[in-house]
Amino acid sequence: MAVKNLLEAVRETLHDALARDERVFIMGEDVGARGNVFLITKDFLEEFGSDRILDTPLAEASIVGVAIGAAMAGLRPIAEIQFADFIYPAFNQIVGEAAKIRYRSAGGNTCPLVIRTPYGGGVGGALSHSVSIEALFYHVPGLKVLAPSTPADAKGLLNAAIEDDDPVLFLEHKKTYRLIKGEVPSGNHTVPIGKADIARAGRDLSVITYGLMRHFAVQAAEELIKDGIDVEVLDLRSIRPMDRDAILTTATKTRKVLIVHEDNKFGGVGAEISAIIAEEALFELDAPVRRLCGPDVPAMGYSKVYEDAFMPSPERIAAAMRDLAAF
Amino acid sequence: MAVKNLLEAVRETLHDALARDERVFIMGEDVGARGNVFLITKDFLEEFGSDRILDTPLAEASIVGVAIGAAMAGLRPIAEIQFADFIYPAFNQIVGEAAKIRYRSAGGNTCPLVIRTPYGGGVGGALSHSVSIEALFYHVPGLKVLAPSTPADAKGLLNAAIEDDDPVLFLEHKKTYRLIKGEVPSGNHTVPIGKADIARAGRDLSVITYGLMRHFAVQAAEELIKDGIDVEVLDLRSIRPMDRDAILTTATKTRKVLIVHEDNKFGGVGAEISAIIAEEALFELDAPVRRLCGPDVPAMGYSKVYEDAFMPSPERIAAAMRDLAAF
Amino acid sequence: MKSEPSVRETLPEGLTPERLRDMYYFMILTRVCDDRGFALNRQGKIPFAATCQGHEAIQVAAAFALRRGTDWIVPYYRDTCMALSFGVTPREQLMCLFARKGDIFSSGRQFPNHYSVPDRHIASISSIIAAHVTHAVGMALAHKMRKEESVVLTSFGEGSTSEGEWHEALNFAGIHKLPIVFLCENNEYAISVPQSMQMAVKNVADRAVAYGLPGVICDGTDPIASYVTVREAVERARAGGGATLVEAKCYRAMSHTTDDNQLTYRTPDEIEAAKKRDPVPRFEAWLADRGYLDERSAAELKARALAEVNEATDWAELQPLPTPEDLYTHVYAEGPLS
Amino acid sequence: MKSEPSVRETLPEGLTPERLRDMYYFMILTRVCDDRGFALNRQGKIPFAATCQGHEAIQVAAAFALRRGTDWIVPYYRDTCMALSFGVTPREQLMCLFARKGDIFSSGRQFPNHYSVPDRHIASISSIIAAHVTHAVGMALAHKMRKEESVVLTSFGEGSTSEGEWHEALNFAGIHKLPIVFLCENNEYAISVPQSMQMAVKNVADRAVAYGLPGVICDGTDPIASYVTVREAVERARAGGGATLVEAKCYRAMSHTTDDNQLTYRTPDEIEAAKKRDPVPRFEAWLADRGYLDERSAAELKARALAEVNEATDWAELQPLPTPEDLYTHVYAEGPLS
Ligand SMILES: Cc1ncc(C[n+]2csc(CCOP(=O)(O)OP(=O)(O)O)c2C)c(N)n1
Ligand SMILES: Cc1ncc(C[n+]2csc(CCOP(=O)(O)OP(=O)(O)O)c2C)c(N)n1
Ligand SMILES: [Mg+2]
Ligand SMILES: [Mg+2]
Repeated sequence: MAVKNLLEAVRETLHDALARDERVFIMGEDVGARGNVFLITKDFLEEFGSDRILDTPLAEASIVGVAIGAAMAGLRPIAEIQFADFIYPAFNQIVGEAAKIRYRSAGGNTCPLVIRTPYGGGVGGALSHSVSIEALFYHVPGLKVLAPSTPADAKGLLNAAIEDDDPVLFLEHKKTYRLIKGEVPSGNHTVPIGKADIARAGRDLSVITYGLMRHFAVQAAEELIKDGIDVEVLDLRSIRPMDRDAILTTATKTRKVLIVHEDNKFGGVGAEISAIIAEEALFELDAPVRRLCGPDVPAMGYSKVYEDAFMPSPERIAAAMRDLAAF
Repeated sequence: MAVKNLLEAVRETLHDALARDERVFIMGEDVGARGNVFLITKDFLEEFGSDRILDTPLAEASIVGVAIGAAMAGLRPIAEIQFADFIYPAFNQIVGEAAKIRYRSAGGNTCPLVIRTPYGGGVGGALSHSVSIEALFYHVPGLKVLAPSTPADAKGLLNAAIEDDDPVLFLEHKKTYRLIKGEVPSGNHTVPIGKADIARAGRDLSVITYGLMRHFAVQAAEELIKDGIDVEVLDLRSIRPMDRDAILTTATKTRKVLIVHEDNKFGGVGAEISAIIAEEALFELDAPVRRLCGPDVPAMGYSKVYEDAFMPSPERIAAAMRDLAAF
Repeated sequence: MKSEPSVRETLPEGLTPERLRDMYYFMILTRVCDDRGFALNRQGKIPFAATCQGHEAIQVAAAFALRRGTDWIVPYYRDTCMALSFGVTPREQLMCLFARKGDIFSSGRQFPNHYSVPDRHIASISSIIAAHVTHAVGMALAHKMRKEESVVLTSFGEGSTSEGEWHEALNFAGIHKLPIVFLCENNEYAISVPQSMQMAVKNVADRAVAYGLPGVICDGTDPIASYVTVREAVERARAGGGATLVEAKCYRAMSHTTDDNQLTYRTPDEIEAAKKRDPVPRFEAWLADRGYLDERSAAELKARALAEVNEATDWAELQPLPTPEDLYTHVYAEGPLS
Repeated sequence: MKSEPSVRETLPEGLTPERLRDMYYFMILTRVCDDRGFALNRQGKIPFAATCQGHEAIQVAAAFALRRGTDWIVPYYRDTCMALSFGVTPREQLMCLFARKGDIFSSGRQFPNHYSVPDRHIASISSIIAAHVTHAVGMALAHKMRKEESVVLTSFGEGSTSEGEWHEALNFAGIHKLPIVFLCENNEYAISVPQSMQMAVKNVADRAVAYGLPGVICDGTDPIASYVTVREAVERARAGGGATLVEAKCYRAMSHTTDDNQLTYRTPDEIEAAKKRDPVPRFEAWLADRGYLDERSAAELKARALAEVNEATDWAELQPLPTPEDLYTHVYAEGPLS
């Protein structure tokens, strides 16, 4: 298998989907001649033409709204929001419309739509190019929310999203684009939506996480094993639907759970993970369910000082692990 | 003290604020001649004039956006979103803008803004006039989210919101407007933001809830006391900031917690409440932290059958209480 | 009815005496359905109904100007007459009023008049104003990509044009010269808000230039003028000429819905005056004057409409309600998840 | 520089030879700051910078057309020259480039050029395109309610006019005849997307009619023409005549930001050709031709600008960074909560 970074994996997957399925097309800001601001769609315009690689006006609500209409008409649009921070103007179309089309029409209409967007910090994106948005969408029935962390999962889940008959929000952590490399199965590799992945098996405590933090957690775990502390790392991969079984299995296995995410703590995805455990496995635990998350401030700022102070680091994760292990 | 229903309490509070503070004005759809679709601003136009009772165009993003600008310029706008379902187009202005103005300008600019909106089901509002939106906003640092359940709290918290120097989302449960009556202190009564209220003191188990469900929970508790089961009901009133102390106090007091809300369960406000307990009071509990919530479907439908099937009822709450008490 | 000798004249392309009578029939059928909704609400049999009285002419004209089976409509909640004229049956209309399980639009989930009949080319909408307009644009984009002949017609009120999404939809359609007709049914009010507080322009059609589109105005209470105007826009779209913004001037003859009380914001005089613009009796007189319709057949058609709606009402009322289990259907293709 | 005999002519109201030289000074000061940003980025001293090269004329003109201390600006991220001409100092500009704790706009939280200086009547914006336009409208509404003389000027690019919020802002201002000027700096591109893929109209000003507003166009690379156009709009607003949409035609002379590469979407020829439209040397020549500026004083001003920016750069670089604790300030009036 070829080794690729996450950006290349996404690019290859989009390319093959366009080549494979004529119902698939891409629309978004600067996806054409510019080839997307991260160069994910570089050269697509030449290969697939302006009908299928659509440079849209600067208007997110219509990027999603027009894609919804095309999906209702039988196409498989892949809409891009240039940065997750700019998905807010499309919130009505995603939450009020896409998520409810199948339900409100009792199955008469469907909305097989993929919305891709880069999210997260650590790349100097400042206050308005660093946000995590999963907690603003994972509560919404009718939507699926994916956050792959490895190139192989990015490919497998993106293929699954494109084949899915319902709207999928596909979150790509900016920091993983070039930082994270890995083997990527060739061909139409898919990963089932809703299944978590054990990034590292361990006995002493469980970290439940997703996205960039999966890698920081594994890194921290490799530190702790030197002291004989054996950490299991569960990567959710899919945030909605969420793999309850995998969560309960690891929680009851190690009896100690640390939830890690970059997004703000209060009302974040970690809250639901913790609540599932508190509801189903409370008496299997030897320690409180802890959460290590971004602080409850509006955003990480432009200065690297703010970014470093905001984002959980391998060091901070390792410290939290030691703490919990010692409980 | 005069007995009023919740709608009258909101109306009186808005009226007195307009009369008291010339910086206060109201803007929204049909708030003028129509006096709001629930008649909350009835006759305000005549009394305060079209400068301060502003019938806006049908455009929620600008209702909030223009109000933000007026707030930045020193006024105290009270923006109305006619139904919570229609706040989605204003999501960018609320989450991307209002919540971050103080932070992004390091205190240079502020946004003392109140956004009022009727939410919730039980009034035949069908798929697009019944939604609960608290979980879509309570995760956002920089915002405050209030959900009063009694006429007195509606007045006290609305006054606090108007005096607050930061943006406040003020949620009024439609079903409580005429159903819920109670004594309302006269004058400029305020209730501190961030303090929960013990709606009913009890020994055997705690229900943590807010909004309409506070009343259903108390009703259910009065049933259970007949069988000697003594339930404590905690009404959060303020969802962000959330009263952690009150949550932990009741949890450790009764050692059994049932969380009740109308909003969908997965990723709802109940998740954070449960996570706070699992993090801080896990070993004080004699039972799992349970959640009784709306099911994870996109909405309650128009047919009363759907509404009844969706909304937690006093009966269902009582059953869940008995269940937990027997654990 | 006037007793002048009947005048024959050449009819606009696409219209025949037969079709004129059909248009008239759908207008009165709609009127009976509309009154029935409000009556059932007063009887406490249904909690809510909306009206299209005053809009019938433009709506039937729009439906007749389209090619059934080829073109699509993405109507809004006020388009009862457009829907009935485009294939929705009185039984289906009454089923949504009664919110029965068998309601084909939403199985009793949405408010009445939120149509969805894909096999008859009617797309689903929500109650969120203007949100469907970008969807209509996306459907037109799909038709263009697939080189299909289909034209999409989407409708909305004048208040809806204030929404940002409306702007984005027209801008997108203008750039890509999409086969779509934007139909604004301007009834002068958005619930209680008059047009003068909604926009600083006299005509919604004046907004078309901002998108490089033709903007045309018609008397939305005149079915013939409306038909000619919409048909021209439809055929321009089909011929590759791109989108048109059509503004049909009409009037909402009743309160916004059964939940509203128009007397809080408009005078009895204004309401009285508007009655003169009622499209139904005016079209009946027009047809009679020209000998397309005699009193007897008019009476027959009215009787038939009433009978149809009565039958549909009795039938629909007896249909089963949804069950609590139905709450969980159609969440995802795989069913409910999580 | 051409050596024709100098021509004197009457200057537009509000302009004096003194102020012309000031305008010129702010243009070159901006140019030095702009180049400095890109240079510091290349040196790896700052991660990001945006440019306003090609926009200096309209920006300085807009600032000079306003009444300092009375009027407000709500500029966008490309308005370095407007900001410097409206009271922002080179030190403040460099502090935001270096993201220092003492950056008065955001204490190093926002990208550069996200100005916020309330006491100098400059309001805060985010990076979310067009979101600030409704805020500017709300500020103008507040000024009107309080019967103040203040006019608000807000600016944005041509791409920003595609956003729904932009539409809602202009619609609101049109209805209420608010004292505001909407300034579109049309540089033909939104990052890589040319105007032709952004809208179906030739001029953004053509969109004004949709809101009942006058729409005017000026050569945004000519400071005098720009000044006259903006000033007329400002004074109309102040006199109660309501809003104006001003379109200033200009060109973005460099890549969108230091993160962009314009060669992926425009040809070297196009970029070369655009250099001829550079406002700075053209204004210098115009001033010289008319005897407002001789070579010596031009050289002096350039030296002064360079010295100012050098001083500001050295000073700002030495200022302290934010501390990790600063992450928690200004969340709420009461501090961080929950
Ligand atoms: C986004 C949104 N905001 C508000 C409403 C509430 N509402 C329903 S209909 C209506 C007025 C619509 O007026 P117009 O567009 O002119 O259509 P008309 O009803 O007059 O035919 C309003 C404000 C809504 N349904 N959706
Ligand atoms: C809502 C939103 N969408 C996308 C972006 C990313 N973005 C930043 S600048 C820009 C182009 C803006 O073009 P224009 O409005 O013409 O202004 P210009 O940069 O050309 O001066 C885009 C797409 C953003 N900042 N905000
Ligand atoms: Mg209307
Ligand atoms: Mg531009």
